[in-house]
Amino acid sequence: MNSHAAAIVFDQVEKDFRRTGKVIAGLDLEIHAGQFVALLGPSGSGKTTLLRLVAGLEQPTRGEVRVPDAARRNRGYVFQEAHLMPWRSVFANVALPLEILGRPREEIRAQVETSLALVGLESAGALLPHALSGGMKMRVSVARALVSKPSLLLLDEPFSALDEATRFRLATELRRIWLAAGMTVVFVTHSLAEAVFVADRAVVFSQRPLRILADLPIPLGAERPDRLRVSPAYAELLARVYEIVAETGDAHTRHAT
Amino acid sequence: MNSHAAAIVFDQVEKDFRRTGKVIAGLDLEIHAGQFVALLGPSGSGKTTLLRLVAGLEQPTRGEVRVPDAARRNRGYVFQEAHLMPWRSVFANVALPLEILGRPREEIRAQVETSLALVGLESAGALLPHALSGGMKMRVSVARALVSKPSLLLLDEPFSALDEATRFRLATELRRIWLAAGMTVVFVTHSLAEAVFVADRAVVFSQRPLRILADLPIPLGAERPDRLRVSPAYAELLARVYEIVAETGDAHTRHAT
Amino acid sequence: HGCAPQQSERVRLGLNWKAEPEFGGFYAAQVKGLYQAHGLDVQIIEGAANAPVLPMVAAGQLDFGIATGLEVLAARQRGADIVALFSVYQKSPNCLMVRASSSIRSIAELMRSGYDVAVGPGQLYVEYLQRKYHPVNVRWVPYLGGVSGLLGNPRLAQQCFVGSEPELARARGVPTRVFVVADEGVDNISALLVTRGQLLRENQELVRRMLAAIGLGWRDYLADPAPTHALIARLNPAMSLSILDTMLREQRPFMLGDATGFERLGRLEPAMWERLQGHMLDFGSLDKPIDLRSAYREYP
Amino acid sequence: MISPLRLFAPLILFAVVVTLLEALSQSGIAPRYLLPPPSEVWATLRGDAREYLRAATITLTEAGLGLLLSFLVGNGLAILMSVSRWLSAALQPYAVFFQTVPLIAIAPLLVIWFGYGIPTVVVAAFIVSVFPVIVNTLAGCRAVEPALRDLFRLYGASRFQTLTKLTLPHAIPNMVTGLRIAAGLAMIGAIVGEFIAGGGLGGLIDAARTQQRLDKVFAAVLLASLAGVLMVGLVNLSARVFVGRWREPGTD
Amino acid sequence: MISPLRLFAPLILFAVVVTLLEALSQSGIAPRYLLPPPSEVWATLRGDAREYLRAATITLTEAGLGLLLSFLVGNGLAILMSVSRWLSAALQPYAVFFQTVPLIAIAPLLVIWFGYGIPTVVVAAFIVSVFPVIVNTLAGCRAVEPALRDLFRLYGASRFQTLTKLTLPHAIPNMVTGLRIAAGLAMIGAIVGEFIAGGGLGGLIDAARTQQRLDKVFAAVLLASLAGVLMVGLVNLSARVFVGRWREPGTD
Ligand SMILES: Nc1ncnc2c1ncn2[C@@H]1O[C@H](COP(=O)(O)OP(=O)(O)OP(=O)(O)O)[C@@H](O)[C@H]1O
Ligand SMILES: Nc1ncnc2c1ncn2[C@@H]1O[C@H](COP(=O)(O)OP(=O)(O)OP(=O)(O)O)[C@@H](O)[C@H]1O
Ligand SMILES: [Mg+2]
Ligand SMILES: [Mg+2]
Repeated sequence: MNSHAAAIVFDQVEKDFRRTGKVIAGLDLEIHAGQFVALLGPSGSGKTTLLRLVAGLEQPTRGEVRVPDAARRNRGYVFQEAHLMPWRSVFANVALPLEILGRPREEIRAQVETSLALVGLESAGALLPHALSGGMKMRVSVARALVSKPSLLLLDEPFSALDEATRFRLATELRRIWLAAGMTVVFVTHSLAEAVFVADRAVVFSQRPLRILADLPIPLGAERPDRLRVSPAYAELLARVYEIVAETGDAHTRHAT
Repeated sequence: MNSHAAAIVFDQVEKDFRRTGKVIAGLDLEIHAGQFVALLGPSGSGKTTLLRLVAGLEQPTRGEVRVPDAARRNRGYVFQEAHLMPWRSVFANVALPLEILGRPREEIRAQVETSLALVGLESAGALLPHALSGGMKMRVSVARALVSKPSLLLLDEPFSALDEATRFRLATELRRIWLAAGMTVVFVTHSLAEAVFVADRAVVFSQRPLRILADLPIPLGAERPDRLRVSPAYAELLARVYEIVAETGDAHTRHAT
Repeated sequence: HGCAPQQSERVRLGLNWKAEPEFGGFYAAQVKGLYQAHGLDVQIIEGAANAPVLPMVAAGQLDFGIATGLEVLAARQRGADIVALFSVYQKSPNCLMVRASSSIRSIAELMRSGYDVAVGPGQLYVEYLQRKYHPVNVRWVPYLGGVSGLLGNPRLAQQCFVGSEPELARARGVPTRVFVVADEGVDNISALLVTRGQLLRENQELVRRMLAAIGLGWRDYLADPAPTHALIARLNPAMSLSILDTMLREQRPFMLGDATGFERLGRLEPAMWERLQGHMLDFGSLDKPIDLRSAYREYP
Repeated sequence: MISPLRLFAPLILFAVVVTLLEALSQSGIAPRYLLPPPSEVWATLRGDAREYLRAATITLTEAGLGLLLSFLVGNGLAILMSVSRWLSAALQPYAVFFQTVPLIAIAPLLVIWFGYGIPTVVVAAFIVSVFPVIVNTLAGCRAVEPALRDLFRLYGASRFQTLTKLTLPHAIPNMVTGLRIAAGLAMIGAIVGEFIAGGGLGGLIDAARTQQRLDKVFAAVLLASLAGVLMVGLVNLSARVFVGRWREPGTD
Repeated sequence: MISPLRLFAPLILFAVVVTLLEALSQSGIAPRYLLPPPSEVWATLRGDAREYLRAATITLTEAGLGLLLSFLVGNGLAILMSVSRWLSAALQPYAVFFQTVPLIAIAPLLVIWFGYGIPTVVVAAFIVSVFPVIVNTLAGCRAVEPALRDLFRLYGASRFQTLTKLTLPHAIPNMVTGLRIAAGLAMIGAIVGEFIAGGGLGGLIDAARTQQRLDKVFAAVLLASLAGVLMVGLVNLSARVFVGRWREPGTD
């Protein structure tokens, strides 16, 4: 991999936690600007920690995480749990990033409405979070991350609380937005099928301490129409990815048990 | 459906919420003692509400939910979010149900250890919840629900925060425990594949207000060995279920958008 | 200063307690228009239990105030320029009292009685009696106001003011025996009109007029208290007219001394100050002697 | 649903307590010079109703102003302390000093600075009531969910934005708890202030106490407590209006 | 990391304040009869060190016992109130009454019931400090996450189990906040109690006050505040030991 000016770079990154010890050991990883990367790995391997390192919410114990300024300026983050503000309505929760950026009222209203419609919650704007179902909360959280049209979008299992239909629809939307806006997307998911369908590159991690097991390009083209999911190309690639993961992941599956 | 002495029965159940209106409308449903039922439905359709009605955490606005005494006595519930007690260690969190039931110390230690090993967290017992990853929290929550060997087990998307390997392994374990102990299991999931693999019956719900779209028996036998997942019988059944859901769910997909 | 008398000068007089016969003359001068006649517009400010009158006078927030001799000397030693001008009492009406049914006949007996003696903070005579009698089984306890201590406990003596607390107790069905502390040879100066030295130096004329009005006020009050008592009862609803009359009747000899007329009214003399300073030096309330002559101005 | 309970439960208890006190008093078990029978207190209160009401109004006003000061200054300080560790460490002991200094001991200073009358009393009410506001608001500000803090960091929110959009809204329930305590304390502070500066219910209590008019003392104390209950009630009401909305998730 | 800051920040501020006061006093801007210069207070304190220390020990003990009582009774009441809505509605106004009643007004009652000396002072400290404990613990008990309540209902936990395993552990941070406030109040309650029952720093203040010995008053006040800071510090320390573990998730 040749270095790229506007890339997110992990340079020999290690991360230790006081109580639980080493989570990431000597990680080298480069994510190019405008890339759509899916991260996969067993539960507890360190995916969330990695995203937090990119976001600057966590500092590496050793090594360095370089994030280009452009990406640093406007970020969106979907936490693994929804983390809504209980005293704000759905609308106001989604509006928060724009409020912080000091956008005018009218613009906020328009953007929030667009964003809520995107996740299928256009009629839930007035509700308080405690009246939402689990999946609805996560969708609000996704809407909040998209509303500011970020140049770097970090998603931590954003769709895992959703039914397959909704999940599929949202993944398609996400890809469409990415195509239009050209931001960098780092997407943690547990679904290989989803990763292959939506991303251009899938990085598969090992159990703790996190290492890269496989780093696969996904050459399925820029446009990913719905029917791609029933196409032979997709099925073939998915089968190959499964295979690779099964091979390399042998050790990890044993670990996870 | 003929009434059964030891069945959980929904009799013309309606549920309205003050702010969000009708969630369940005239639902009739019967779950036999010892059955393993999977519930499927779009996000926000009322699956969690239904589980809470069974658990007695919510009262129906109209109609009646009858739960046999046997099932009422010892219940396990995996909430959609982990809901651990932040001041208790992983071990102590899992021990809670047994403490409440007043079991002796030695028994508690043994059961908790078994339960933690089951979800692959045997070495995390001393950690506090804030040091866990999202998936680890959910696994603790599953361990907590299993530890008291409940006769009625309610699971609300217990595995959605987990990677596919762990998810598959835990589903297999769950089926094994069910076979051995013979409790009633009600299992909300978003994965049709998982539902078909693990349950004896799959109930597919519509978008709000919740109605039954399909109620399918899954005649794949009591034992579900790993290789079932690659068997033609399984693939065929899954395909049929997909078809039914797609057909009946046409309306709901439109709704969910 | 030679300002015309028709322009009344505003003056603030701060009491150290609510309206009572103790301040009768000051109110009488108001009732009878004597202040006005002397070109003064006097505002009398009732005090509270913890009102800090002396610092207020020293700091110029009050022009005149009421304080005890002990307070005046202590304040002067702390550098507050306070000067006493007029003494309401010629003999301190501070007393100790026990129930009439008690066998105690004197302070000397009380000091050997095993009673609790309830006395407020800073009473000069506590130390004096300690030294005089060396009581071994008497416990000095805080005085909580009123007479509830005495009513509740037959083996309790408490501080009192002539004509005040004994009447309260009697009204509650418990007659008392009263011992005047001054008769033991220790005497605070109980109610002094004070001002700050600066005012005295810079506005002699004002002080003169004030004292003139007050002198007349007290004479008037002692001759005909009824109109003043009506005012006091209105200001201090805890008081009734009959209680006020009784209090004045009992306190009159303490105000006028042994004299038959008004000749000793308000009098301030070196002897009483020297005695007081002697006690205070003895008991550690004063570190060293102070210049007594600047602590008061002789009256009349 | 709550309203009648809120009203009747204390009233029933009130009736019980009053009856008990009356019986104790009339039977002579509790001597009248220590505990006047409620009937007598009531008679006194009715007899001088206008005077008591006027005094109570003054005291209530002073306590209310003191509470307002505590609200403003206390929350202001708490916010500063929540933002800066240095300030927090430096100020905390002085806040305790403020809390522990007996008003009586600094009475001369108060009266010199603020004069006789209302200002001194307001300051007294403030001094006594500000500490709970500081401590509770500070605790609330510090208990913000770390994930939400992360969210604000992520969007590069300014300190001021984090404060107004996250910390303060989150601290509101704690603030209410602090104010609830401060309301009662402001009342007692006002009364003690009146022991120093005169006037109001404190002045009435002061005068009546030494005259052994316990009926008057208790009439005033009763009014003071009612005023205190009123103030706490107002705090609760504002809490219901501003906070109840999202802090009572069990209501639906 | 925190320790030196905790120590030095207030000390630096202390030095600033003392220097300022001294300058004010020596320059004559603040007259000595209003605000004794710190040097004089210090001289007084050193001169009578043993007496002051003895008095402070007594007051601290009384305040400590009062605080302990508040801890026990206040938490007990709060727990009862958190369990029963009726009790809560009925008791709340009386808790406010307790808070607003001036100690001086019920001083004779206290002395009759508890005698002169330590018990009365302890009770005074208790009366003044119990309300914040009740209010804060109650708020903590009521703020339990509904999902965790559901969990306990689900397993058929008894009221007692829910209390000891859920409500109380959850309320601990609020309890600490309440105790922090109560610690300062207990100190002031003890001093006012000593105005009533004699002894300790309150007795010293009371006596020195009438003699205009403000140096003595401030020496005693200073010690009282130090004792207050000490008590609050102890509360904080226990908090760190018992609560810090899970309420400071930002530390890792
Ligand atoms: N704040 C923390 N303190 C200590 N240990 C932590 C902390 N956060 C995470 N860990 C540990 O780091 C490891 C990786 O956690 P992380 O949340 O990154 O996993 P993950 O890959 O996101 O897992 P999942 O898929 O379950 O969300 C876990 O073993 C966890 O116990
Ligand atoms: N406490 C509540 N108050 C008001 N409305 C509620 C409440 N709980 C749930 N709802 C509403 O009821 C509907 C169903 O919620 P429920 O949580 O049962 O959905 P679900 O099927 O579990 O969805 P998901 O798959 O997203 O978890 C939602 O539209 C939600 O807004
Ligand atoms: Mg994670
Ligand atoms: Mg749900």
